[in-house]
Amino acid sequence: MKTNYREALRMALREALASDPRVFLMGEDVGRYGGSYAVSKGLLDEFGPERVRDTPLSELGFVGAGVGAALGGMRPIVEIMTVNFSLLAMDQIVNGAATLRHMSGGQLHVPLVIRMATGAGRQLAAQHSHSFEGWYAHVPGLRVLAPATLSDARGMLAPALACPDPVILFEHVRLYNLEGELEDDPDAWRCDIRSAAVRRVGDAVTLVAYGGSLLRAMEAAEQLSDEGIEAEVIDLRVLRPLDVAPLLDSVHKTHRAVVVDEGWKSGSLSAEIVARLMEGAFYDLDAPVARVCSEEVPMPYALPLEEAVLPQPAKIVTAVKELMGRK
Amino acid sequence: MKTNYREALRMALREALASDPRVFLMGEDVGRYGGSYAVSKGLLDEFGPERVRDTPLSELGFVGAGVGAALGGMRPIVEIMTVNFSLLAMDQIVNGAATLRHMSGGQLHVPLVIRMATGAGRQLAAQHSHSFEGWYAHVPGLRVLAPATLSDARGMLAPALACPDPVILFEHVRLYNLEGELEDDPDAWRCDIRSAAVRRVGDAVTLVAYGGSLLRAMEAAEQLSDEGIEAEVIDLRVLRPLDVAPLLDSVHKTHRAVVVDEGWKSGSLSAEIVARLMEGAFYDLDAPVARVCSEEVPMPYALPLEEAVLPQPAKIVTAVKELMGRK
Amino acid sequence: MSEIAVPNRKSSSLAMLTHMLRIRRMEEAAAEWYGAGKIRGYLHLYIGEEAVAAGAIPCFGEQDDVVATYREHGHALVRGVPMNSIMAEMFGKASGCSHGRGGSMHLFDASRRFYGGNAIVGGGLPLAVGLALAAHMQGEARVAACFFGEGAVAEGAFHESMNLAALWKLPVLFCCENNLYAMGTALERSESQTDLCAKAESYKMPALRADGMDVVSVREGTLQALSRVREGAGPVFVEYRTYRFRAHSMFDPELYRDRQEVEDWKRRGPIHTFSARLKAEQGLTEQEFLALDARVMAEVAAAVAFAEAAPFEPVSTLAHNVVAEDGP
Amino acid sequence: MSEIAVPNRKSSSLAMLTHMLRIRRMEEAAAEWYGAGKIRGYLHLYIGEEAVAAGAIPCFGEQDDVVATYREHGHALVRGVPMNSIMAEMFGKASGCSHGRGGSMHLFDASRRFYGGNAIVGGGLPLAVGLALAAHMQGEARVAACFFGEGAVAEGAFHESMNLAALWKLPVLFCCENNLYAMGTALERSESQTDLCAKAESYKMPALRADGMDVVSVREGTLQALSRVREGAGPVFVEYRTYRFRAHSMFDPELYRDRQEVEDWKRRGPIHTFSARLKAEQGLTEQEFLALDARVMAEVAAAVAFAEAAPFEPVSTLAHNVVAEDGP
Ligand SMILES: Cc1ncc(C[n+]2csc(CCOP(=O)(O)OP(=O)(O)O)c2C)c(N)n1
Ligand SMILES: Cc1ncc(C[n+]2csc(CCOP(=O)(O)OP(=O)(O)O)c2C)c(N)n1
Ligand SMILES: [Mg+2]
Ligand SMILES: [Mg+2]
Repeated sequence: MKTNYREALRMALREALASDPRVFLMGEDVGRYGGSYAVSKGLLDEFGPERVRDTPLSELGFVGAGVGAALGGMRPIVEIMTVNFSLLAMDQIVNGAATLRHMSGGQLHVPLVIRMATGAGRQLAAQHSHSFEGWYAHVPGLRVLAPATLSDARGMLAPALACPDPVILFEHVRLYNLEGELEDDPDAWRCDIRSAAVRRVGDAVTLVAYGGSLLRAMEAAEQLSDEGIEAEVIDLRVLRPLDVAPLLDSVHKTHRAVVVDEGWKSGSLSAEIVARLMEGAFYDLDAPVARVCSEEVPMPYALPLEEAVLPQPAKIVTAVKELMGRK
Repeated sequence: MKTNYREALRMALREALASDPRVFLMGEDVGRYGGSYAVSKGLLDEFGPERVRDTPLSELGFVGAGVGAALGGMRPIVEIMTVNFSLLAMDQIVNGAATLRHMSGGQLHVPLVIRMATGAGRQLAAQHSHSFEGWYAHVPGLRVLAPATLSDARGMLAPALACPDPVILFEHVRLYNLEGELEDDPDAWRCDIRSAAVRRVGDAVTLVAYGGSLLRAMEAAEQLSDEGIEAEVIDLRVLRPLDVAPLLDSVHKTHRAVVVDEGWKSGSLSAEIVARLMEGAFYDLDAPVARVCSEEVPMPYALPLEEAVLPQPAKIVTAVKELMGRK
Repeated sequence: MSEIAVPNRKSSSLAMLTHMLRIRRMEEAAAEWYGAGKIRGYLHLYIGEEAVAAGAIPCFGEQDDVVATYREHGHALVRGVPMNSIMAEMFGKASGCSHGRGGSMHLFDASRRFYGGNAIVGGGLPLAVGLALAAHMQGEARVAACFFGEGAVAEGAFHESMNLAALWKLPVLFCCENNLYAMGTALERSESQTDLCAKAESYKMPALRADGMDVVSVREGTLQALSRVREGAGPVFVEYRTYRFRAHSMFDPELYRDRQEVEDWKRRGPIHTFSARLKAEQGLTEQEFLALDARVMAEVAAAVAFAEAAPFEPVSTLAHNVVAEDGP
Repeated sequence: MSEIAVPNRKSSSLAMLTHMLRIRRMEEAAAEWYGAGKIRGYLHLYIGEEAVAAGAIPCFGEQDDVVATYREHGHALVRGVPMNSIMAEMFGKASGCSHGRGGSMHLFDASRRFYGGNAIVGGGLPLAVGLALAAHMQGEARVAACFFGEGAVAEGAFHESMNLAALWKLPVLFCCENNLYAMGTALERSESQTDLCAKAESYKMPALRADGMDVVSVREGTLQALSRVREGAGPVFVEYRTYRFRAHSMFDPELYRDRQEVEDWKRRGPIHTFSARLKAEQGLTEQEFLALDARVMAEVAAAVAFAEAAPFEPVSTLAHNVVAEDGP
């Protein structure tokens, strides 16, 4: 079926709401407005205002209420409009959801799913464009997902809801309109939330990416291919816990890697990937692992500046060529 | 003069309050209670309740008020009791203080100092013991400091207040009672907030640490010395922007490095240090850079468990020996 | 506070009318250029609510501080930020008031003590408290004016800021622009207590209400509130009842309210009702009105031309203005 | 709500007295063992405030949810968590109610729907709202009882939670333990409006006040509030006026209040006033009282012995209970 990322997310939400009465969706403007990015459009009519629940502007409060509802036996899906706003709720997520199982000696668990939009590319400037996935991926007790394909947009919600731990699901804003083919057979998109995936096979260099950066890495790989360089592209998919085995396997073959990450370079998730490669693949490496990340500035509004901040395919291509000693 | 870390911080606060009428200290219980960790004890009597200002329990509000007061021409020092509570104020710091200069095209600046306690070691469990320094060090627009010596506790505040950017100053809870000698001559502790420092010279391995981990690294270095391994110990001091030159110089000499970080390993600042060494010292390295960090669990209360979580000297020693192929 | 007499000086009335018209025409142009792809990102139009900025902002002096939200074109304009630099900012250009770094949601003008331009709902309230705290500690008489939508009232930041300001008796004027919706969420679906003035009382803060569709009511209410703040009694809360005629942003399909409601409010549109009143009571002629509108349209056209012609900041400057260039 | 008749059934009075004594004696022992270094970290004693937990907690049924703070030994105990497992938790032992992972500030007992044990001031309020939301959506009659100190009222979390609960008419009983201080900060230095019930009204939430030094007043007030919640009208706010006799935590030099104030409140101590009343009105004899106290002391001594003898969780289990063992 021809569809897009947004529709794929909505199908997953609809299925979840239809199949489990404990599931409900809660967040700012998920109902009457149809969702800030129109993901939940139509679901209010289908499931009613109790289960597609508009909240006031109270990120800390309704995320915390999601934690409580999960403790109380529900399976809440909480939407936070944008990762920047999630900072308002960070206490409930990091000090609350992530710790309760441990602090209680394993008595409690928090089967909560938090969805949020992340990333740049729509000229939304310095309070709507960042990528804090790496921060959440730092926190023991959380599981963190970054669906980068239609298939993962469709498939990741179900295992996230089945998981007894809090799961954070990042939807990159540039992906919502991504179009493509989604198999009708559920087996094609049914997935685990444990493993990284090889999205393109190659032997010259390993490109590691996730979320909105996967497309850029794939585009760079195509350009490199034109020049005879076959890149292997790995989509992390799961940002916590990291599945490093496929990365190590790949680097064992390619001996070179470039990590692509839309986070600001210093302290982004890319650093952890580099560290894992240092730890697990040092003797396989023919050259230092390179990183292509966002420039370290709050996101500027103007289009040429925003474009200059982001880890564009051209930068990835350049980084790979430098690594290979080409040009 | 014989003194301790807490006293050194207080001397710096007193000097700042006495020398600049724009400076004031604000936070929960900084006044009548004397400060949660007794850092500001006595300052209320000296400077009065306007300038040593107790706040209600409103982290988001009073940190934001600090940002506004800085915009309005003051030089606020805002104390947040513990880094875990700073998550409540993260929006004002990350979306606010850090972005205003950029979003306004350089018109505004936020000369704000935020002090907070960080780290574990007092059995305060999973909502009072973490280390999120690395998160703040990720944010363009902020400057992040980690005084780990009496001298830096005494010296860092003045340049932080003189700096026109928001500065975050982390005080590790295990350091407050650290005793030692502080020179009477201010030149001995007057310092910059740009550079890392070599705290111990050695040629066998480079240990990189900051804040509460510096002592552990020094202790490990002494133990290693007993076995004939001379470690060079580098104190990062400034977590953003990172001063990597001394690290690269050191590794150029030692060919081996271990990074010590009290943050949970995945995605901690240690990962960024490893990445910088990958980028800048790959061909100098005889072995992969190793990391000794906190175990990835919310901090448990029980003493043996808390001790097992932390990057103890013994673990550092073991990591170094593994790196050197010893034992 | 209903029906307040129109100030007799026709000139001051004309000034208010002019402010409203300038906002309206500037934003109509912005919407057009958004359609043309020259303005991007989020664009939140103030159309319908002009009476609030036009009536309130001129009450504050040069020394006062003004904090606003992402729906702040009108506030910036009335505060004196040149239309050229606002338009250029929306176009993302170097001559914009934030050099193109901010865009529509982040207009700033330090020289006019206009502190933006905050796109975190509720995020400006603590800033205003801090600005007022600075004034208070410096012994200066300035007041911090803080504009925000009724949606922000549900945020913790509102609560903490109201309490801090009231507790410390700081000179803040909390200006709540109640346009009944926060994106698609109607007030009664976001607040158990929809009487917002009743909330102010829970902080022991005086509150009053003005008709946000009537520029004179806005002005009178603001002046009255401001004089109490200037007396040093602490903060005051003002609720302006208003309505936005356009969608929340350019992406909003407006599923949450019906056209009739919008049409009903439009009949109370602040510009046509006030100009009618000026015609009836102060002898404003249709010709004068048209001439004014033509002048405003010309200003807007010039601003667009200016914005179009202006350059972007060069990519080589990308990393500027992140921290101080000269370092610590 | 002053002077309410003591329930005539002596047994129920004795139960309340027993709860208070058990809390008091358990905490006295905790303080002692803190001094001996067996209990570490922060230890927040409830001594002086026992009437609140003893009067309020038994009002709730088994099906109800209870959320508390870091000052929750009393709540846990009255809720039925065995003293052994509370004491062992403070000692950090494996047989503690949180297996030694939580400590004094993080007591949990899922089987008794006791949700701790939250050391983020205000952090428990959204949880209680969520628990009540779950009950509401499941069509179950249970109520979420949420205990918090008056210091939490300044937090944004309080505001957002009160509004959500009132807006959605959820079965939450907000139990505010107003002991006049948040660490060293007196209520009048943290709230512009010190009448906390007035705040509830700003959410259109019914509020009532009980004498937190009088276990009967607490019980009556709680029952009255609870019956309104059970009627389905939404949340209710109860303020218990109380006082802590000890320092905030074991690190507190108590610079912020004078001894006389503490002494004055001690004269209203909930245990000796209530036992005096039982003696005067219900024929409790001194001998009976002493026998009760002796039984309680024996229970405490046994709990300490249990806690001392218990093992720590082995370091090999360190990484357990971070996420589900069997994975997603
Ligand atoms: C903290 C936060 N949450 C959500 C948003 C998304 N958002 C932007 S404007 C808006 C509605 C705000 O409504 P209101 O405060 O009434 O102002 P209005 O837009 O009506 O002027 C929302 C939800 C945001 N910008 N910040
Ligand atoms: C968010 C947060 N800020 C600060 C603290 C530190 N702290 C712990 S208890 C306390 C006082 C709380 O007072 P109150 O709510 O009145 O409860 P009480 O201790 O009087 O029972 C403070 C400031 C904290 N734990 N969490
Ligand atoms: Mg609104
Ligand atoms: Mg209290």
